[in-house]
Amino acid sequence: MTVASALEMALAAVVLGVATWTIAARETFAAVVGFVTYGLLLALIWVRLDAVDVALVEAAIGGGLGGVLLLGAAARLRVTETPTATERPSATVRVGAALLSAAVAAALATGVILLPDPAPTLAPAAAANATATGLGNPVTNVLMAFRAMDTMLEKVVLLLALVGVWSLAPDRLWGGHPGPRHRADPLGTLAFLARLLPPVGIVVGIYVFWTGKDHPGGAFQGGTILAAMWLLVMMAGIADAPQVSSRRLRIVLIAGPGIFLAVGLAGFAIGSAFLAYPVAYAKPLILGIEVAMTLTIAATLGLLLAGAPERSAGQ
Amino acid sequence: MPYPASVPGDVTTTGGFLLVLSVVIPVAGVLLAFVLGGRQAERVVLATMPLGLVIALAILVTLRQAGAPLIYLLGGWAPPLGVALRADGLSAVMMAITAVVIGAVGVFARVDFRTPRGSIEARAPFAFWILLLAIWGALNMVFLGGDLFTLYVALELLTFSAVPLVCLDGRAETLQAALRYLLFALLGAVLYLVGTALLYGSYGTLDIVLLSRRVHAEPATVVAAALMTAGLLAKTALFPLHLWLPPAHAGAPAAASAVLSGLVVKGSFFIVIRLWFDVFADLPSFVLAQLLAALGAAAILFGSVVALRQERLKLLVAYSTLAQIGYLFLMFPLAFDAGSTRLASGGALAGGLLQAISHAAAKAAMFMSAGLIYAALGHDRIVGLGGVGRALPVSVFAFALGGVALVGVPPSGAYLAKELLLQAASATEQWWWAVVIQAGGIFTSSYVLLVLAHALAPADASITLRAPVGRIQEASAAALALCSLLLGLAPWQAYLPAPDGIAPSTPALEALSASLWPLLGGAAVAILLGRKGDRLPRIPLGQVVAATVGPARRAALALSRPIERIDNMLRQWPAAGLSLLALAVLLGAALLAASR
Amino acid sequence: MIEFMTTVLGFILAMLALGLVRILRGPADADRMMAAQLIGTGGIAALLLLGTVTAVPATVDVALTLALLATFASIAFVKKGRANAPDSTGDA
Amino acid sequence: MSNPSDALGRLMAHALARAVALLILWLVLAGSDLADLPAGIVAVLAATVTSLRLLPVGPSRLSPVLLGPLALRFLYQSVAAGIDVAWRALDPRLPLRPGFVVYSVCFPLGSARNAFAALTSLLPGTVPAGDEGSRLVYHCLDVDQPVVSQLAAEEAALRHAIRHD
Amino acid sequence: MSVAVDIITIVAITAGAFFFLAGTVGLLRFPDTLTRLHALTKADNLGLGLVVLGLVPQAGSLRGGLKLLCVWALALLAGAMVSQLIAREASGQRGDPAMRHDGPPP
Amino acid sequence: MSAAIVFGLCGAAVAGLGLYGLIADPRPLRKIVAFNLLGSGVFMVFGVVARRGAASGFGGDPVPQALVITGVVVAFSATALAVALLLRLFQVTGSATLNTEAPAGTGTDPADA
Repeated sequence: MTVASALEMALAAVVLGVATWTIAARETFAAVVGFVTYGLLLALIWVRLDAVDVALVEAAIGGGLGGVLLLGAAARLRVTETPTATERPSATVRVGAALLSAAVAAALATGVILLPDPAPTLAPAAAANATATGLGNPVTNVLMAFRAMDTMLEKVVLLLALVGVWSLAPDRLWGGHPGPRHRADPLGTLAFLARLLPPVGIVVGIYVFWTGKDHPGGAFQGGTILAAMWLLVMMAGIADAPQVSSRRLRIVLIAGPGIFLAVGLAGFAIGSAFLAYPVAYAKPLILGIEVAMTLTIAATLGLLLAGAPERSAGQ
Repeated sequence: MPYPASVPGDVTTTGGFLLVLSVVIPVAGVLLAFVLGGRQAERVVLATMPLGLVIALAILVTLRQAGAPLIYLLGGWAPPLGVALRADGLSAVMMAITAVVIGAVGVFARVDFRTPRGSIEARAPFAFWILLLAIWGALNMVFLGGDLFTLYVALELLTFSAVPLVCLDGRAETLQAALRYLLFALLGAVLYLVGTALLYGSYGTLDIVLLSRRVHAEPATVVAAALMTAGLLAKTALFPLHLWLPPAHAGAPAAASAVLSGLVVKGSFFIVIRLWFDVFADLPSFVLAQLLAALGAAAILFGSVVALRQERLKLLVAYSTLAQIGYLFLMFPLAFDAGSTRLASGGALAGGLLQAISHAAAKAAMFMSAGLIYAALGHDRIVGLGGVGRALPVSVFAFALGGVALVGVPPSGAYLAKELLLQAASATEQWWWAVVIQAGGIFTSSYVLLVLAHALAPADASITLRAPVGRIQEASAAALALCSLLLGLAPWQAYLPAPDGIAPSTPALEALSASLWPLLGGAAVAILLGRKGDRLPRIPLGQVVAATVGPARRAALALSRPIERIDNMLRQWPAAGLSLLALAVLLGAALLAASR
Repeated sequence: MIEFMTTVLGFILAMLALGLVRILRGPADADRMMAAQLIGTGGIAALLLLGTVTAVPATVDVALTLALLATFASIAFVKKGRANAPDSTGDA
Repeated sequence: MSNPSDALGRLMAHALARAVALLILWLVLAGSDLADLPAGIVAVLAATVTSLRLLPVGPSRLSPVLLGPLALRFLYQSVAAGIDVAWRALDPRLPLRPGFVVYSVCFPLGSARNAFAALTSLLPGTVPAGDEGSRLVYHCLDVDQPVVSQLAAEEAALRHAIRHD
Repeated sequence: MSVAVDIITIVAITAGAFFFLAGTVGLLRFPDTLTRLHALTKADNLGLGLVVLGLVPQAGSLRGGLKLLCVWALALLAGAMVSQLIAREASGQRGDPAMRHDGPPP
Repeated sequence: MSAAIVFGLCGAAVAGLGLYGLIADPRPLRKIVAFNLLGSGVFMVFGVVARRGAASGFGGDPVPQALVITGVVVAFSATALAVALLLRLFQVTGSATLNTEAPAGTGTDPADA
């Protein structure tokens, strides 16, 4: 056994341990903390699997925004812990669930182990067609060119999730501000951090987006960082979440899929196909779409975490 | 096989652009409606509807002229690297019925989801119109997507647009129903996703046509098939994975219920068809087909009996959906071709799909009428429906028409579907499924008749309507019901595979009289099992019948009680979760055993 | 050098695993948060080492993202930790 | 302060200083390839504008000349702090005398004070754990250490580096 | 030259690992929340700093080295802020501090 | 054992844990967390598939990697929607249960709660 494979096993063991704790912990809050650390460690696995783009996503979502979302919910729902925990299913059910889950996991593991060797891959095809876009990052090529439809629909999924979250508002507060008004000492520590960090975060976020054309990174990763910065400013009470009725906000929220769609349709009209880019303009077009998508992702993620409208204007 | 074995190269065909438009136009509408908001959102959606209908029709026409599937390569990238959209006859007819139902629901919903005067924008209309359009776009993508991962994204799009519709009125029960729906649907989606991972790892593509050529029975493929199927069944709410369906479909606003029950569950059902008639066609599917149909039969039994025992009309209609979903799965064993040991596209498939289409229109009409009755009375207790027939004749008529179409009275689509399924049953010598098919018809007529008996009975006192009923709403419900009733007359041969032709074999009059038997049987079942008010509805000879059927009814009720109890148990979360996993394991074991 | 770094990486991983004990034991939520913070810092170090070992320079960007965002869970913790108090808007 | 053009000049100077710092950050991250520069300029502009909105130009600023020694000083302190806590943690006797110390700061509430708190959180054995009016409450690992005089020395060093215009 | 650089790397990274050890041991051994906080912030940041210091010569370019230092600086800033936030949270939960030593006014 | 197998087994095990939690824990928030675990286990399997497909100078097949990124975005949206639903349910009823037998809560007028 080499040092490297020992390391992999250790990493897998630690990750599995945290995952077990996340399921087994008695208190939800403790479980969620476990999940946050799980997200941090998962980034390591993705690097080890040579998928740095995914590692960036995992670091930004699993370790960052996902933690904020779940920790916040755990804190708010703490009073429901004891009553709901009493609905724990009987031992028979739990044993049955454990056995069946184990069976499914075992089947999955068998399937993975018995995957054919050499593995089929589209890496050569992706490499051969990379010239069509002029981008050096194969993952970006897949997301923005070869499977552009998935990426566009995924942005619509984000938008619909936001519509779903907003639709949970009470009727009379429609059009108001999402989430509670955060108040914090404007001269306190959190506010200080929220004044210092965002400029740095903006540079890093734009860098992560920009470098995604040739190196690991991209619109989603960069947008998540920007969203986190916005959220920090909101949580520190320095800026309020915008009203959901704001037209400007809504334009930002659809800019990504909108421009994607427009470019796609332009390819329809003048180019060869829907979502096809003329080779000469492929790179600037893709980057243009990604700029809009970064903004849209940042705004959407920030608002998804802020929640449903809870205050009417000015409250 | 719906797709021909040899795709003429991987090239965009003439008219392929229509496929893009049918997805892009609803999506663009969603974006535009989101930005404009308020009344403009409604206008955008309503303007999109005729456009979508025209495109759906254009696809039907082009497909017929071309005589081969329409293909569009997105971005010009051919699979496996790229993603293709493909429309065969199945996709085209599903898209057409979707356009029709969405259009009718849109007209219907204008009254309920109008932005109130004096406000620029209101919550429920804003969400409803956007989500309605999103459901449409997602469904079109499901019908056209040629790539399993694109289908995953489309399915999630469908779930995300359907869930908020459930709790649009914000009541606690509907919020709970929405959360249950969302979580169970997500569980199903993840199981589907893991299957795609294994398939990609095995074959290096997720394109349906390419996979259908490459797939063979290997352990990883079997695991993938079992997990994907189980996951999709959870999203389709096939018994016993139906815990989320009754509260979600009964609790949603009428217009939303119509879409959810009529269309949304068909999305995942359609992918099950794609999987087993194309992707996994080479896997040994005999046991699987029998198992799916057995679950379908159980769904018919449970759904119908529990429907009969409901106090509220919308819940009855929701449970009827459960039974009808079961009916859809009866086609699988009938499509099994013993010679090639695979599911063959033929009369059974055509029948199953036709049933899905008829149910889409009929069930949407029934939910719309139920919603109108609820709105007018302020309640929808079945025993309190007396006099509604007089007060709301068109609504009750629409309900009756939808019900009759569902039972399978000629010339309804359901009648044709039943004919095709029965033909397939006799051709494959599986008489037991013919029995189940007939029983399904009887059960369907039982709950339809139960409702009609109550609704047509005279009122105890003169009923006062809380609100006047919109003429246009009644008209759109009736139009949909009529559409379902006349579906049997449509030229299906061009789109659905049926070796012996699709026209019914028996003369019309004979068929009509034959279809009376289920109605009579249904009446008997309804009398035996239906919920009664303080007094019996005055059916002809009421007292005499009551005296004679008393003991029989007591016996039937004694039989129905365990069914209700089991249903209640299965609708608890852990039981449903266990059923899902057990089903996955069972499917996997059956496939593995057969492929040895 | 690669072996050495891999060994150190394993050692840091072991430290992180030990830190998990604090998540298990608590007792206060703050203790658990701190353990998560420890795993954040240790995870950054591990990532940097891993990036050097596997010669994937872009790993530094992952570490950068973690360093920027790993604090967010703790911020959410101090923000929402008081959400149950009558003044649910909290103050930190 | 009274002269508007003076104020504008100060604003510009601050903005420029911040922009330069952020540009250096960009160059470190993305490299100096000319093709990347447009994106860098956009990033730096956006970040500078945000920075000016979040942290308006105040009456004081850090002197770049004195910042170096300050940084070195705190670097040294944080190494000392790490060694201190490592020693305590690994000593079998666990030599701790934890407790709170209240320290009166002369920095007003705001950035300077926050910077002071942040820097002192890296000192050996102290973590700011609360405010009491003009005083900071520190939690200490060992209250027998000369915590207060140490804090006073740090405060003097920081005040030296912050120049009030 | 390269040997000297490698020695620097080995020494610095080993020292960094040592401080991670110390931080973890402190987190486990120290008696209460606030003392554990010290172990966490001080030892870990130093550990990370030393690991970064060890990796800088291996980075291959000035920019790579500076980028590593950026990571450390960010972690340091975040650690300093978060330790204060958690300390305030923890001491707030415990009510009045039990033991106080007032310093003289400056 | 290669990295692919180690992490493949790890992913399968994590998915199993997620399945168990999703079924057996009565608390909705825990179900949401378990769903996330389940999802990340599945993504890990995707990652293994990608890693096995390393070719043409790429450390992994970029197509499954891109699919994972899309999947993570979808899973995160789902989590956000589920959490929002759950919080709203709690706001309206004062409890957070999926158990239909439980009392439906205080039942304040939801549209104005």
